[in-house]
Amino acid sequence: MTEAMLFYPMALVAIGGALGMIASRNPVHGAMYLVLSFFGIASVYVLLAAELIAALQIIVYAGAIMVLFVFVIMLLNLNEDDLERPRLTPGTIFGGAAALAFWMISFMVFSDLPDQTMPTELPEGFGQVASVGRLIFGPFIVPFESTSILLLVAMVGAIVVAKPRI
Amino acid sequence: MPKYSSADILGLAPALVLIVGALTLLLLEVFQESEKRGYQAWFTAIVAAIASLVALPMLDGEAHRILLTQDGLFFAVADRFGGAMAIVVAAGLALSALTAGAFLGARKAERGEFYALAMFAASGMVLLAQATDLLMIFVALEIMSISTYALAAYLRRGMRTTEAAFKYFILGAFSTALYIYGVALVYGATGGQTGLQQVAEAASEGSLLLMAGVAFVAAGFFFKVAAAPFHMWTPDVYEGAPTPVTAFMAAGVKAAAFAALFRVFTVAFGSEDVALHGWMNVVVVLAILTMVVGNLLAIPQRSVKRLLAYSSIAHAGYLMAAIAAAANPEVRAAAGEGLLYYLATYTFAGIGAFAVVAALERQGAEGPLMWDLDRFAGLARVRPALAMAMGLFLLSLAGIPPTAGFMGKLLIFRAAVDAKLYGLVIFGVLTSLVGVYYYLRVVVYMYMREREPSVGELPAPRLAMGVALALAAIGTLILGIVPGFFGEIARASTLALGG
Amino acid sequence: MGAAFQNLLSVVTFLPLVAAFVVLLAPEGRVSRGIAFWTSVAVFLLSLGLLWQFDPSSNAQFQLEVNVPWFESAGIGYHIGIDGVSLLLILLTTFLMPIVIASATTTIEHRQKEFAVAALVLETAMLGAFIALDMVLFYVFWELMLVPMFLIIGVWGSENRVYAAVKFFLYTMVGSLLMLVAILYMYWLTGEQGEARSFDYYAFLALEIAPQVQAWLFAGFALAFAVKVPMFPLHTWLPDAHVQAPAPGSVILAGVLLKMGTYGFYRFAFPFFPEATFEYRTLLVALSVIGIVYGSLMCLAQRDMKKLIAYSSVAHLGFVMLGLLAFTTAGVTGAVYQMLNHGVATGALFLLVGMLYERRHSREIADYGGLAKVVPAFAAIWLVVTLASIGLPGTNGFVGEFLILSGSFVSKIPGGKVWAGAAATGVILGAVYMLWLYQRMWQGKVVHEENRSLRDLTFREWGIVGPLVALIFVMGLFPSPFLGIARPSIERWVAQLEKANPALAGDPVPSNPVGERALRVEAVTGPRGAVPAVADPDSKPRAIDPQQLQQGKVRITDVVRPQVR
Amino acid sequence: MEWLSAMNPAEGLQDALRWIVLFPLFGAAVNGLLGKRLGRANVHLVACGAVFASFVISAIALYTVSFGDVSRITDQWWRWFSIGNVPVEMSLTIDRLSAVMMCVVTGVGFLIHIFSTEYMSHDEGYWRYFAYLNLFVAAMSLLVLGSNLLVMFVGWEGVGLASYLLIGFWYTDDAKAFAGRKAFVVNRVGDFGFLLGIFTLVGLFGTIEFEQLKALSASITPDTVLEAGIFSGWTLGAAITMACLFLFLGATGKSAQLPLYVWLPDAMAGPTPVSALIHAATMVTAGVYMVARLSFLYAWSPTAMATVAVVGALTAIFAALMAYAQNDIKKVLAYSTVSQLGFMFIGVGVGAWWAAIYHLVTHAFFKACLFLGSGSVMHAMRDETDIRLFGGLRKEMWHTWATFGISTIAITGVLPLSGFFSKDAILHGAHANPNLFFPWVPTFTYAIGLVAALSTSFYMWRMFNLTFHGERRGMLEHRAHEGGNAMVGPLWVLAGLAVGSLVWGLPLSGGARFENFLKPVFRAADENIARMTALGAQKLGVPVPPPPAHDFAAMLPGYLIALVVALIGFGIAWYLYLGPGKDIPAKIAQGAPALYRAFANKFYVDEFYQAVIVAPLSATARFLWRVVDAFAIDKLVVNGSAVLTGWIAQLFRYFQDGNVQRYAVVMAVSAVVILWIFLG
Amino acid sequence: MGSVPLAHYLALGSALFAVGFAALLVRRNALVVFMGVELMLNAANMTFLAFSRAHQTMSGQAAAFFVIAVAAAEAAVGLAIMIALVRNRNTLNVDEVDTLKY
Repeated sequence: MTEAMLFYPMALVAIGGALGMIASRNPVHGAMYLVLSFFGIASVYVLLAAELIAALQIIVYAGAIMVLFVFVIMLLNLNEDDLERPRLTPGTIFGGAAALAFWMISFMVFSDLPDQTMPTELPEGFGQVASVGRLIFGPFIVPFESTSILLLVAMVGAIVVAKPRI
Repeated sequence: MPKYSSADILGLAPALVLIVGALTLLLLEVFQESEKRGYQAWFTAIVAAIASLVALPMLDGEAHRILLTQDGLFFAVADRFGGAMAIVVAAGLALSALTAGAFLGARKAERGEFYALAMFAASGMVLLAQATDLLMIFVALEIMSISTYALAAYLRRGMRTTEAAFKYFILGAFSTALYIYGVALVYGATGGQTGLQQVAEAASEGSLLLMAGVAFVAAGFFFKVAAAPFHMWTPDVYEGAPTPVTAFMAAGVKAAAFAALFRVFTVAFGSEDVALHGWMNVVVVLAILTMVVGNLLAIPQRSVKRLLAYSSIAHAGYLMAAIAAAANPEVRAAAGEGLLYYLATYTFAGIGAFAVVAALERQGAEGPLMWDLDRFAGLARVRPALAMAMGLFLLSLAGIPPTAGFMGKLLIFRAAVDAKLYGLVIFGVLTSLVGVYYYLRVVVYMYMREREPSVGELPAPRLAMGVALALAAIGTLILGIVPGFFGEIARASTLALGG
Repeated sequence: MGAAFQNLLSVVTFLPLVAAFVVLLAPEGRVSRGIAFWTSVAVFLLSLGLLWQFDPSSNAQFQLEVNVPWFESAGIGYHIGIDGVSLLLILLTTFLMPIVIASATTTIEHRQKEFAVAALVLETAMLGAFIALDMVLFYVFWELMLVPMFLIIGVWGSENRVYAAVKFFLYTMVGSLLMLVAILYMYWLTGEQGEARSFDYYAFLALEIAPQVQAWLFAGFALAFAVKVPMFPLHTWLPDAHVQAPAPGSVILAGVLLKMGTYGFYRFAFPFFPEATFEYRTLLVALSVIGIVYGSLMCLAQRDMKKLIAYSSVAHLGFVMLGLLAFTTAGVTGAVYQMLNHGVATGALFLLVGMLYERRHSREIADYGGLAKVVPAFAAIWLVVTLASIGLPGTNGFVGEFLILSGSFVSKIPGGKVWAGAAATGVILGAVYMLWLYQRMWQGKVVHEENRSLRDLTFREWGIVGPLVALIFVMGLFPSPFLGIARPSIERWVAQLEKANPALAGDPVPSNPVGERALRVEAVTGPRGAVPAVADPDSKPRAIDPQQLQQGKVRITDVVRPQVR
Repeated sequence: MEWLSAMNPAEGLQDALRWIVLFPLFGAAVNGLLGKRLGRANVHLVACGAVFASFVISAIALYTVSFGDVSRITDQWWRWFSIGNVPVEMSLTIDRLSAVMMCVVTGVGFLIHIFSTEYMSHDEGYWRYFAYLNLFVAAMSLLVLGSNLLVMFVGWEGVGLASYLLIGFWYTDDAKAFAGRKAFVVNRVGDFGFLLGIFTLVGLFGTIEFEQLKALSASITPDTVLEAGIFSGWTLGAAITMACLFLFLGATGKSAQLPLYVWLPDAMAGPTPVSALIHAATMVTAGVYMVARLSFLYAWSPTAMATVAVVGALTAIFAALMAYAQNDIKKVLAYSTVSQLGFMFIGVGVGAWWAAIYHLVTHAFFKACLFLGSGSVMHAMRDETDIRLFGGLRKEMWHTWATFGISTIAITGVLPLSGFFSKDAILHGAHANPNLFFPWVPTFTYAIGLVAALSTSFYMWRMFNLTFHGERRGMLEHRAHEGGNAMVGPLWVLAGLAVGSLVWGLPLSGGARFENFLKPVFRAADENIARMTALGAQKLGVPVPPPPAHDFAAMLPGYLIALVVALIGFGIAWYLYLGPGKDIPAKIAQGAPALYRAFANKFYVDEFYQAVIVAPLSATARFLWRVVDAFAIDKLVVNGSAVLTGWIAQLFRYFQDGNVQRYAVVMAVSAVVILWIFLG
Repeated sequence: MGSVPLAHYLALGSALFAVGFAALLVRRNALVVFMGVELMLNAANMTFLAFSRAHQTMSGQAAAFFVIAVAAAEAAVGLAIMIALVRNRNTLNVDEVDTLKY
């Protein structure tokens, strides 16, 4: 009951934000729409019993990444001339068609699933920080530690690339 | 909770060695004065050598599942396949690093970060080859990719470099998204599994959901290995990136991606239903397409670098043939042997060829003229050894005996014939004939044309480059003339993969 | 030394390669030339040692075999061995190489060191192809040949050399690659039919292949070899390659490389796929005969002498193919002999062309004329070689052509008489174009002033062509020592094919029952006046036993040579 | 002669036979390699000495086989090679037939060598000349002595080579070089037939040895249908006919018969002694010799025999007609040679083997003499050959006139010189030998033979008269003079032989001497003919015709007719060229210009060949090269595929337009397509 | 009513993926293109979490965690590359970044 009542509006927010991102000519507006979409998505995550991920979604995505985006947009200081005008080219047509086709196909796939009902009962602490943490620092230790390398690489890479001179 | 043991550390040793090497360089860089960076390339090569040394124990013995949990979860494995790939990757790293040492040295652009990123990338590649979980593969793939994005953009003053990095990045991110979405679908289809073996157990029959997942995972991999039609970034990126990076990308990235692709497709998606009646036909078609496109489009190129880029696409096509053959469980071992052998040969010959391009690259000019065929004209007179080495690499790439490339092709075509993919093989040999044409064109320029003064001076020869070329040449010859040695390793490693 | 002696075959094969490395490191000029030349001489002498080790009367299919694993897990072995035919071709190769390298001293004008390297590598590749009994090993050598030849044409050739070199490379590679596919398929079959998968010659030979499959595999092999031969209509690389190659390159190309194709048919294609061979023999015979006539007609239209000789090679190799396809002892013997002949005669022609080119820098026939007056010795040698090329009796060419034509005339090829008859017109046309060439170049008046001051053959040039000219006569008059080497192998080969299809292969019986009887008598008593049951029919007949004469075992002659003088 | 028989000549000669070949061969080698340095006298010594040595051995051999215990001597030299299991021996054999041939070859050859020493005294290439000449003798010896078809073929081609070299001796003249080449090529056409003939015999009998073939031929039944081998389904007779016809094609080449005679007139480009030796006396008779050698086979094939006879007859008349209007002294002799060779083929074609060989021998003498005589004239007249410029040379060159005259009498068949007997023996054979299978052949050949004989008489006398009689018509200021002893000597010897050889042909009771002499050689052939005739008679249901009589009485009518014919020819020639009808030839030429031109231009046969064979051949060659080879195969298919690949590459290249989003679209669409495929 | 079927969650995920897809393919601004990628990653996360809950396995949540980490890393390097690009080209229009071609 509550799940449905929350899900559909939030889904709408997520989709709407995403579409808004596509539709807005100004990238800053786009970024804002995207943040909106992320909030919607995070809410759905909560519905999916993934509180930690929902929190991370807000913190990392809406908080860090999008700020970074906006920061970059501001840094680059684009003016009105740089705003693109929507055009119809073979590329856009094919691209849009591909996206649409994909979505259609996905319907086919998902409707084919044998078990459509979500379990109502979930294990204790499912999606909670503690249990996810135990998982990540336990069995997932190898990929997790690799992620640390990944982040280090990203840092070094970003510095190398963004430094003004070599 | 997994139990730790020293074997787990030893199993990850090659990657760890590379990471430690990278960190060491980063630390040293802080205290570095600009003129004294010549050692960095050698250091990297030595680290690579150590990494391959510590990978040696993996070559004989049982596969060790790293940090195996009670649930049977494990994310990486120390097996022969991983060990062999680690050695190939380390060889690629060492050769590219030495090439880069000469290349960057000549451009006064040596920085520790470069080699550190290269080593990080290599560690990603090693992990990729050892990874046994779709998520672990995802992470390793990203370590490798993000390092190479940065490496591609390394000489950012050049317009082309940033463009190349940009293209690589955008499309790479796109392919990552495809891949991870595919993993998510597989996860769903298997009732919440991402480990390769668990996936295999849960999904011996191809449900729609699973096949959709496979499709996206495959698309992600096809991008990384530059299989047509996911190849279009390759020529641009390879041309724009600094040449040593290109070499590293062409050999290392591709090798690691193919290793992971092979492991995923044979272990996780290797059941008859999913493989033989599932992805095989698509891979066959893509292999043919890749061979055709790569070889065909290399023909009109005048820039040798771009030519080699297209040729690397073509080689991806041959490797795809091995993947296609691996769909058949009976020939999986042979296909893996061919794949591994081919990767090794391409590592030497491909990097060698790009290294020669790097050695000849015209400084101070922008545009395709930097690597124009005219730069190669009369090379045999001016630098006979360089020309001979290039000739050797090209012959190997063309698959002409007694170079390594021939043995690689032989093994791959053998596997394809075993799998009864005759059309694929015939396409393979015919397109490799086309390949011979453009490789020969370079030889023609080197040996049969006179040098025009207008193409500019050649850069001075450098020791690191010489060593890199010599090593690559020796590797190319040894793999061609004494194939048994590495062939046995390749065979044993893929047999153990559970074909 | 002992080991070297035991592995003489390998030593002969790889010595040039070793020398190539040495030459690579040696300084340009006299030293590197000297190393190359003396190595090739040494290789020739060593290959004479092979002659000594080889036992023609042995029943083994191959001799001096070495079979050690090379790439064991893939079933590839270093398996080598020779039979009489390959021995002859090896000798031809090692004999031609010193000549080629010596001639390069003047005909090759730059980068002589590199030329020597290429030539030596090429020698190893060619020898290797003749000894290989493992399909991958063979393929390795087969393809390896392309590279040095490509360089020789492309680096030292004439104006259009790059085109010719690339064409040569690609053209000959098309077929080879398809052959590789066929080899791989057969390799797979060895796994299906045997215990272990193997690329070994014997394993391939033992395969039982369904006829439809054979057709495909045979096509793969035949294409590779037919391009190399070259058979009509796959010949168009040859004129370009020959014309553009430097003289020594043309000599190798004509002398040895073209034989690779026919050798391939002999060694691999026919024995592997007997059914397919018989199925498509008529086609191949037709192409050979067309090649003969067509090649000859091409010669009539040429203005460039090298092109003319190149097309004449098409015709000559057509003869060789026809002889092989006869599947009679005579035909195959002739084919093998014609391979040698063509190597010697056409090789000599190309050498002479090279010497002329060196003097005059033109290949146009029209630029010459009346030279016999100026350079008589040159003209005389040219004439001798011309005569060998058109198969005048007494020269080697005759023996080969005669054996081929007679062998195919009496063979079991459907319509063999007609094909042989059509092929025999090549004998006429050969005379037409070769003598016309001779007339246009050497006879008549000297029309170009610059030709009046040409130099006749120098001492060194005599040394280069002399051995070839001598060989022309020796091989023409005393073919038995040469044929004796190959004869048992050829007989085995023919018998093998005859077993596969007795109706289409094997030596003929005379049509006339009377003749058959006569032949049977011959077989028992040997020919007129010879001792019964001569092991080697090519050996000189020995004196007669008077007792047998009395018993009437020996046939009619009015006077026979008495045993004791 | 005691010592000869004491040393057992047969045994001693076995190894000596090879020296008949080797002496001249060494002579050729020495002169060819060292001649330039040897000096003239030494070259002459070597060349003449070598031939003389051969002659001596040949003479001893002739004596041995004629009067000794053995009829045949064989020299097994070495085994050359084997055709499969058919061995090819390099072995020489001499019997009466080949002994006679050898003596003619070496004897006449020796005389011509002697003649040449003077004739060629002004030529700087004399050493080359003698080397070639010796080479010729060696090759001819091999041809004659060969004990099997292949050794014969070696000589056969060898003489062709020598002929080629000698015709083109003055090679700086393109026409002469061309003539040499033409001779070689036309001969090769014949050799092609010869080869196929050999192959046929190999396939049929499995042997190429004459003696074995002869032995086998005794037991032949021509209408046996063969079951095995390449001729299965054929009758044996048909196969033999095929072999014989192929071999005869070879003979038409070498012996200048229709349709391959065309090279011989052109061959006159060589030095005149060469024409005497090669193109008159010896080489051109090789075909006749070959047919005679294989007479036992031809005997089994009435078709082949008839073909030989008819071709011989047609050639005889055709060549004679062409000789009518020739003004070149050597050309007249050349056509005359062709014509006489035709006679010889009539002889072998009708089974008058000995007559053909006899005519061959006598012809060798008088024709050599005629040629040498013409050489002598040319030598005296600054190498001029046009008889219209001569006239009245009798006064200046008596020896030449006399010997030329004797030989002309001989060739025209006037009693009692040798030519009369030999020619008449052939004509007698032609009409007297019965032919069951082709009944018209005897009449036909006889009639044609008579006309040809008449023509011979006419044109020979025409030439003789124009050259030696009447008044000088050209080169008035030039004073001819007789050559030296080296030239005159051989002329007289040959003239003497032309006269003397009549003794062998005298129609004695029991047949002519020569006939009896050769009987052992042709016994097998005669027996085979008898068998064949018997078979034919059985089949046709007619009685076996009796063998023709050839004693003097039987031959007398023929003699008379022949004599009359010869005299008519002489009469016409006298009337038209010396007598009152001097202006009639010119009138004929004016009155019927087309006819005259046809005669003068040799009936346009050369032009015909040029238009029908040579020109189309070279046009075809050019077409094939330009259109098929260079364009269709090479440009269209070979390079075309490469170019096409290049075009496609260029086309596809532009899809790679550098726009990253385009790439992404391609990737995305592909991904979706793959997804679609995966989902089935 | 009440509980939402799994397919709807998945459809939401695929919808987000499709929109991200479209953004990537249609928009010219490099940053918006990149945002499309981010959206696609989120779609993957949505799918992971949906399945995670459906199958009651938490490894899907771990996966989502890694995806977020990767997204962050990509964003760092990606944005750095764009900065470098703008420095060089002074544009973020992907259409104008096409000097490397053919």
